Amino acid sequence: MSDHSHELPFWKKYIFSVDHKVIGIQYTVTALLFLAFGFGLMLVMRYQLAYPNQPLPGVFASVLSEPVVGEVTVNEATGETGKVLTGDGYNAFGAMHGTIMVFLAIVPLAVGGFGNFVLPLQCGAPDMAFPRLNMASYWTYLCGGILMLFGFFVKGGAANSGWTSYPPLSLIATTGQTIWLLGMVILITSSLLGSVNFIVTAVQLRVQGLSFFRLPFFVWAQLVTSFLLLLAFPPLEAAGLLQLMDRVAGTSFFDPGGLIISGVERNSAGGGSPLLWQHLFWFLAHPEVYVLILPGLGIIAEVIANNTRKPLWGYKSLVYSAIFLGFMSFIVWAHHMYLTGMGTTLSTFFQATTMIISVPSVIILTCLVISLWGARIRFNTPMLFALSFLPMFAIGGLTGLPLGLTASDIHLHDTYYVIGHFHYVVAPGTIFAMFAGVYYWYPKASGRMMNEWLGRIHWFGSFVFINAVFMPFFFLGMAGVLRRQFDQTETLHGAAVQGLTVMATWGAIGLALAQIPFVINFFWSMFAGQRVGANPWKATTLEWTAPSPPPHGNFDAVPVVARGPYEYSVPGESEDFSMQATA
Amino acid sequence: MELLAQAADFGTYGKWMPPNLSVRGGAIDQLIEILHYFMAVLFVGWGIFFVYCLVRFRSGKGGSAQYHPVKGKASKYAEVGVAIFEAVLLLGFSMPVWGEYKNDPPPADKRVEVRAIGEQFQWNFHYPGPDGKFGRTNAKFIDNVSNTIGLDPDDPNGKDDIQTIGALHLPVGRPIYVRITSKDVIHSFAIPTMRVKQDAIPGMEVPVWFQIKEGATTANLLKSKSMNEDFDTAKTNWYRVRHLVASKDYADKSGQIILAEGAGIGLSRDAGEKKLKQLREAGIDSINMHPENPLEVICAQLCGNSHFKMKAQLYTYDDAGFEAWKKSTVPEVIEEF
Amino acid sequence: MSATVIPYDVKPHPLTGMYNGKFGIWLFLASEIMLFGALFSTYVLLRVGAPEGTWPIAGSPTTRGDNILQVPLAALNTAFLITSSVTMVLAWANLKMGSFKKGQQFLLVTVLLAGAFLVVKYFEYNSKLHHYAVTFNEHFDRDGVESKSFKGLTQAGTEKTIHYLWGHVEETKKDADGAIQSYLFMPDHDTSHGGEGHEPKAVEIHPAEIARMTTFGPGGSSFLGCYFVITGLHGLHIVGGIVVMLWFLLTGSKMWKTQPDKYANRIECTGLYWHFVDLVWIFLFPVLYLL
Amino acid sequence: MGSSAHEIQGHLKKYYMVFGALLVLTGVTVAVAEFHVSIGMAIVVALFVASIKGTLVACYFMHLMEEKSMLIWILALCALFFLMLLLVPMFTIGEQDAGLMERMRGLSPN
Ligand code: HEA
Ligand code: HEA
Ligand code: CUA
Ligand SMILES: [Cu+2]
Repeated sequence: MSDHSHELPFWKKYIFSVDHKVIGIQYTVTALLFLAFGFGLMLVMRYQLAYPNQPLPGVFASVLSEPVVGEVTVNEATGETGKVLTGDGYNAFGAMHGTIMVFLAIVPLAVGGFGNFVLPLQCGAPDMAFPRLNMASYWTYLCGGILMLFGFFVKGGAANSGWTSYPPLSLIATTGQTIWLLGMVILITSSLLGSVNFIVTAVQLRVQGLSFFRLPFFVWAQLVTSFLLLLAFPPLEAAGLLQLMDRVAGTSFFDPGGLIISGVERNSAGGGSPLLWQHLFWFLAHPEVYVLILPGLGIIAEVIANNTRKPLWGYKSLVYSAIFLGFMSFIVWAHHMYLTGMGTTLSTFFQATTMIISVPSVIILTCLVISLWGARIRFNTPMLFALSFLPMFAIGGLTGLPLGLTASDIHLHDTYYVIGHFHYVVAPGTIFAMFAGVYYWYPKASGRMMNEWLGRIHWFGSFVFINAVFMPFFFLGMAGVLRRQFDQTETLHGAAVQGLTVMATWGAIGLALAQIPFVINFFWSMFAGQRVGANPWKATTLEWTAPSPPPHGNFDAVPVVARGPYEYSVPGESEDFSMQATA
Repeated sequence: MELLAQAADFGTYGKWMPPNLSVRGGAIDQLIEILHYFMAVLFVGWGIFFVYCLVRFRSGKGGSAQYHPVKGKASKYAEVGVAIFEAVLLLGFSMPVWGEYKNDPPPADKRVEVRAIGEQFQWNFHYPGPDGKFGRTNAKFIDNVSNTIGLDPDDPNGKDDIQTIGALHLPVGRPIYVRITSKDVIHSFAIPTMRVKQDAIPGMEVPVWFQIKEGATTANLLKSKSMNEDFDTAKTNWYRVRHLVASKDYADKSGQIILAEGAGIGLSRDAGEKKLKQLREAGIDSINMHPENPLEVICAQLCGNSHFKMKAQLYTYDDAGFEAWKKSTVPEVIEEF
Repeated sequence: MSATVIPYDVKPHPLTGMYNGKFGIWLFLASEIMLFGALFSTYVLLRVGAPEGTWPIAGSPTTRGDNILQVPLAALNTAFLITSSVTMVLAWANLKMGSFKKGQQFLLVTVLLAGAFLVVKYFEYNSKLHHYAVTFNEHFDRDGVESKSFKGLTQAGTEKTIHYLWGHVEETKKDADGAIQSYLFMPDHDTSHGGEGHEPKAVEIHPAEIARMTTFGPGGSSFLGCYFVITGLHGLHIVGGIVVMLWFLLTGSKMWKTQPDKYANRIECTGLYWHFVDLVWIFLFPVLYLL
Repeated sequence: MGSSAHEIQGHLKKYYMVFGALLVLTGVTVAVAEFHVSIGMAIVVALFVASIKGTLVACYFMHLMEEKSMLIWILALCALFFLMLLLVPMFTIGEQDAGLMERMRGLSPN
């Protein structure tokens, strides 16, 4: 079956490959690089936040050249010339950090990377349903990503109206915004192609015996995610087109008319609505946040089941909760818009849906934690990340509640409390899930284990420092410190809690250092990691039936499924795991 | 004297939430606090279970894992409990507060009305003047120095209107009704100490209303002990110092004044640090300071490169003081047209 | 190409009743519904919120699109698309019945009809892009040509008068530096005052008198913005369809020889897409032109 | 659906009939619009007719009638979200007491 693949020339095998595993790895590596880059942007910003108007320290200062941050300024107090981030530079970095992290790092990593690599294997499929489409979606993603980065090099710098790009600010922003919009349209196209492929694969390519309720939770999570991408992204694509037209073709979809920009009236027909953008944006962006978390939850479920050596508790409720979560996520979007002047009727609706949507999350977390009861927990690196995910996600999720209620949102909206809330879900939440996934499936992808001790150091450092970064944010937010502030000491209440900001910055620096063992481990293990067979973790799902790494076409013989996904420690069996595949 | 006593407990910056000086703000704080207790209970309860499992079921102990799922209704109760509690918070706390925030505006004859117009990067305020009527405005009259809101000089209603830039003057103890809009991009009118926040959206005008607590006048706040207690030593870092003025002059040994009463300190961190060092060298490590002005209106929506410093000073007065302020602002600017 | 054999590539899956490609295209169409849905939503929201007298463009006597759009052309285009949908389905039916030649012929007709649609669209766009609306600062009266005006209400209830003229530019006069001195403007034949109206006469307009001057292009008003963006995106879909159909016309015989079922399936998928494009137009036509 | 050649032969007539119906309905919409009925009426008629046409295309040309329920559910979901997207922004207009689209040219407070 797989003989042919050996004859493929290098570029066909590794560059323009149609093999879902290669594409998955391409996605993973590209996305990790974007993740590191997005973090780099944030380190520069954090330095400015902790030490406002101070010249940036060596490495960063020399990397940043003029088109990137605007200008080299003279420090007023010291007279020293140095590279100081400018207000526009800060905003550009912030907007790009958000965009890169969400659209270029986490989603491609979680869906493009893990989804691509693992989903067909777990379904017992030889490949994705449309291999060439799959390749196309990777390359579209890469083009969109690179285009996005070009924004840094145009006059005025990259998009600087926040990742939310609210008009009219974004209408009068630099050319970088146009590039941002083009980039988004391309990225959305890529993820649409991807999601069609995922759904068809998960529905049609399951092997014999693999009924829906025998699918690993990971596949379910990916399936729901794909539906979210499929149905929520197009409105943003439409909105992106409209904003593009507003910027280049003189239309005024988001321009109410008569704007006085620095004393000059903007020439436009008017009649547009700035709030329309917000509706279209959040119609995507709320489902999008579940796109960020669901694949993570999927990975966590796999790792926990494997390392507790027992079936997941409440598999069916997990599945139903994920589906319900997916559905509800389409009807809560306006909770990001409470303070735009929303009246009582609509806000009641959206508060209610927001409260309702927290219930399935509670159920999911409950199931995962009860799964620990009666287990025999193996504390290896993937499991450490998975276990720390749970309380971190809980903190992130719980702090969503005060934001979901209008009254408390009045004080907390647009403060660091929001930043704290969602970073707890995406950083120690999703990123940790991604790390767990990398450590867990690395042996499948490469045939070699990652080093366990480096992994533990990585975990410990990340866990400590990531909390040092994000915990202060809640207190900052409570104190009323706003987000997207170039220098919080400008305001009285901000100045009073600057110490917390300094702490978060040092946390971020520590977090960066804590990644060094990971990077070393990642590359070093490729050549020197311990070689392993098909099933090093003694796991049950189908991907562990295929050889490591699986050849083109995946399975030596088409598997047949006889069991549910998490049959661990079945009484009476000789081993503590019973594989899904018979034969 | 009584007022001063009151002024003593207006709260401090930097501790949990900023001081709450509005009558309705307490309800918001209360909700936030209840929520956090609720969250803490959930998190701790859940955490205890979690840690217990980690310890008790670690693999080192041997034996095999338990295949059959644990039975028990605890999780069901917890989930239902969470749902019910959320419903209570929503119906019992959030909605009433929001309803009050949105539904019954104070009657027109009782309230002090003012328009707040956002602009990159300043807040413009527009008072109706003694006749209680706002003058017409139009873009073509906008002048960036004397008439930022474009008040129509020919409109009789506008003759007595008052415009201010970057300074909002309000009376305490009376309902205040702010009509919020913007000239260019979206801003957000926010006064953390009043627990008020509302986006300022071009093409729309959205009102908010609130009432400042009796006694919370700027004059009292400056005297308030607790409001300033965070700021009272030179050991405090420069970030705090930056917004403070000394309450008397400080000189070094040679008699040179280092820190003068009424002077703000430095723009940058270095300048602040330098001053502090000088003070310490002069043997002064405890000084009394108070904020230059304790209340600020800020902008909570990203609106461009100077968004972070788009703010206005909020001055609060008792009734007499407010009248005096109004008198002092003879709308000369308008007369000039 | 690839050594792997993908299940249900040609045969329908028992659960969904569809082969992979068909299921895929349907999912894609679902996302397209949301795409056009968002645009329709934009249209409705802007229209509902439009101040009086500004929809479709400042100065329209009523709020209907046909004030400025040509219904007969659009009706013709509707007919083209509907017909092309039939020929498309017939192309597939003939392939299914084993007749490659007839199938290809119907496909060709479909492409031609799609082309005709685009040609009509070209004329429509062109006439809009050369038609102007001028809004004056004040009432305008020169050489017997008078601006029209209407009193609109903003939603906040303030009254506002707008003085305007519609027409086209005969000539643009510039000075030595290339700055525009004046326009020789030919107002539209005036039919609003009962029947024959005045004979139009060209008039000179100076930039200083103009508050805003635009073509009936996308920047002309929010209606025109919607019109151009939605029909433009729809037009792009048509172009995409044409490309795909041409591809199958040119390369079809090769696949037909080896895998006739797969070829018929591909045409079916193309057809599904094409019918969707038709369906969008079926809604666009009344919404933009008739309401 | 993977229907046999014979079955398809039978469908052909149906396709022509639908074609005829579509043309007639197009005529109807245009004709109704010519009468310049009230806007409310026009919207109802135009959208009603368009929906019939759309349904015909979907059911017959796109064979939706013969598809299994799974697809129908997906499309229904899609339709539901579409409606939300259409209606919610409109409600926000209704809820705002100041006009959403007031043009700033007037900047007017009154
Ligand atoms: C992965 C991403 C992610 C996730 C999962 C969530 C989840 C939630 N989010 Fe969050 N959110 C974001 C990402 C995310 N969010 C982002 C990026 C923003 C900001 C965007 C921007 O403005 O730039 C944001 C902003 C945001 C706002 C807007 C705030 C504002 O701007 O003012 C609101 C308001 O309602 C909100 C609410 C919620 C709620 C209620 C949940 C709920 O789903 C959470 C549910 C979870 C729990 C409730 C915890 C789980 C359970 C336990 C702890 C178990 C304990 C109990 C027992 C076992 C009994 N979020
Ligand atoms: C998925 C989304 C995501 C993620 C993961 C993160 C991760 C982080 N974010 Fe960010 N953030 C956003 C999404 C995200 N963020 C968004 C949407 C905004 C709002 C933007 C706006 O206002 O418009 C924001 C804003 C934001 C702010 C507020 C800025 C402001 O308002 O002015 C801050 C401040 O500290 C911050 C910090 C951080 C930090 C320290 C991390 C860290 O957790 C990062 C940790 C990263 C790593 C640990 C990377 C490790 C990986 C490697 C080292 C790769 C190795 C490579 C190979 C092996 C090849 N983020
Ligand atoms: Cu104005 Cu921020
Ligand atoms: Cu949300």
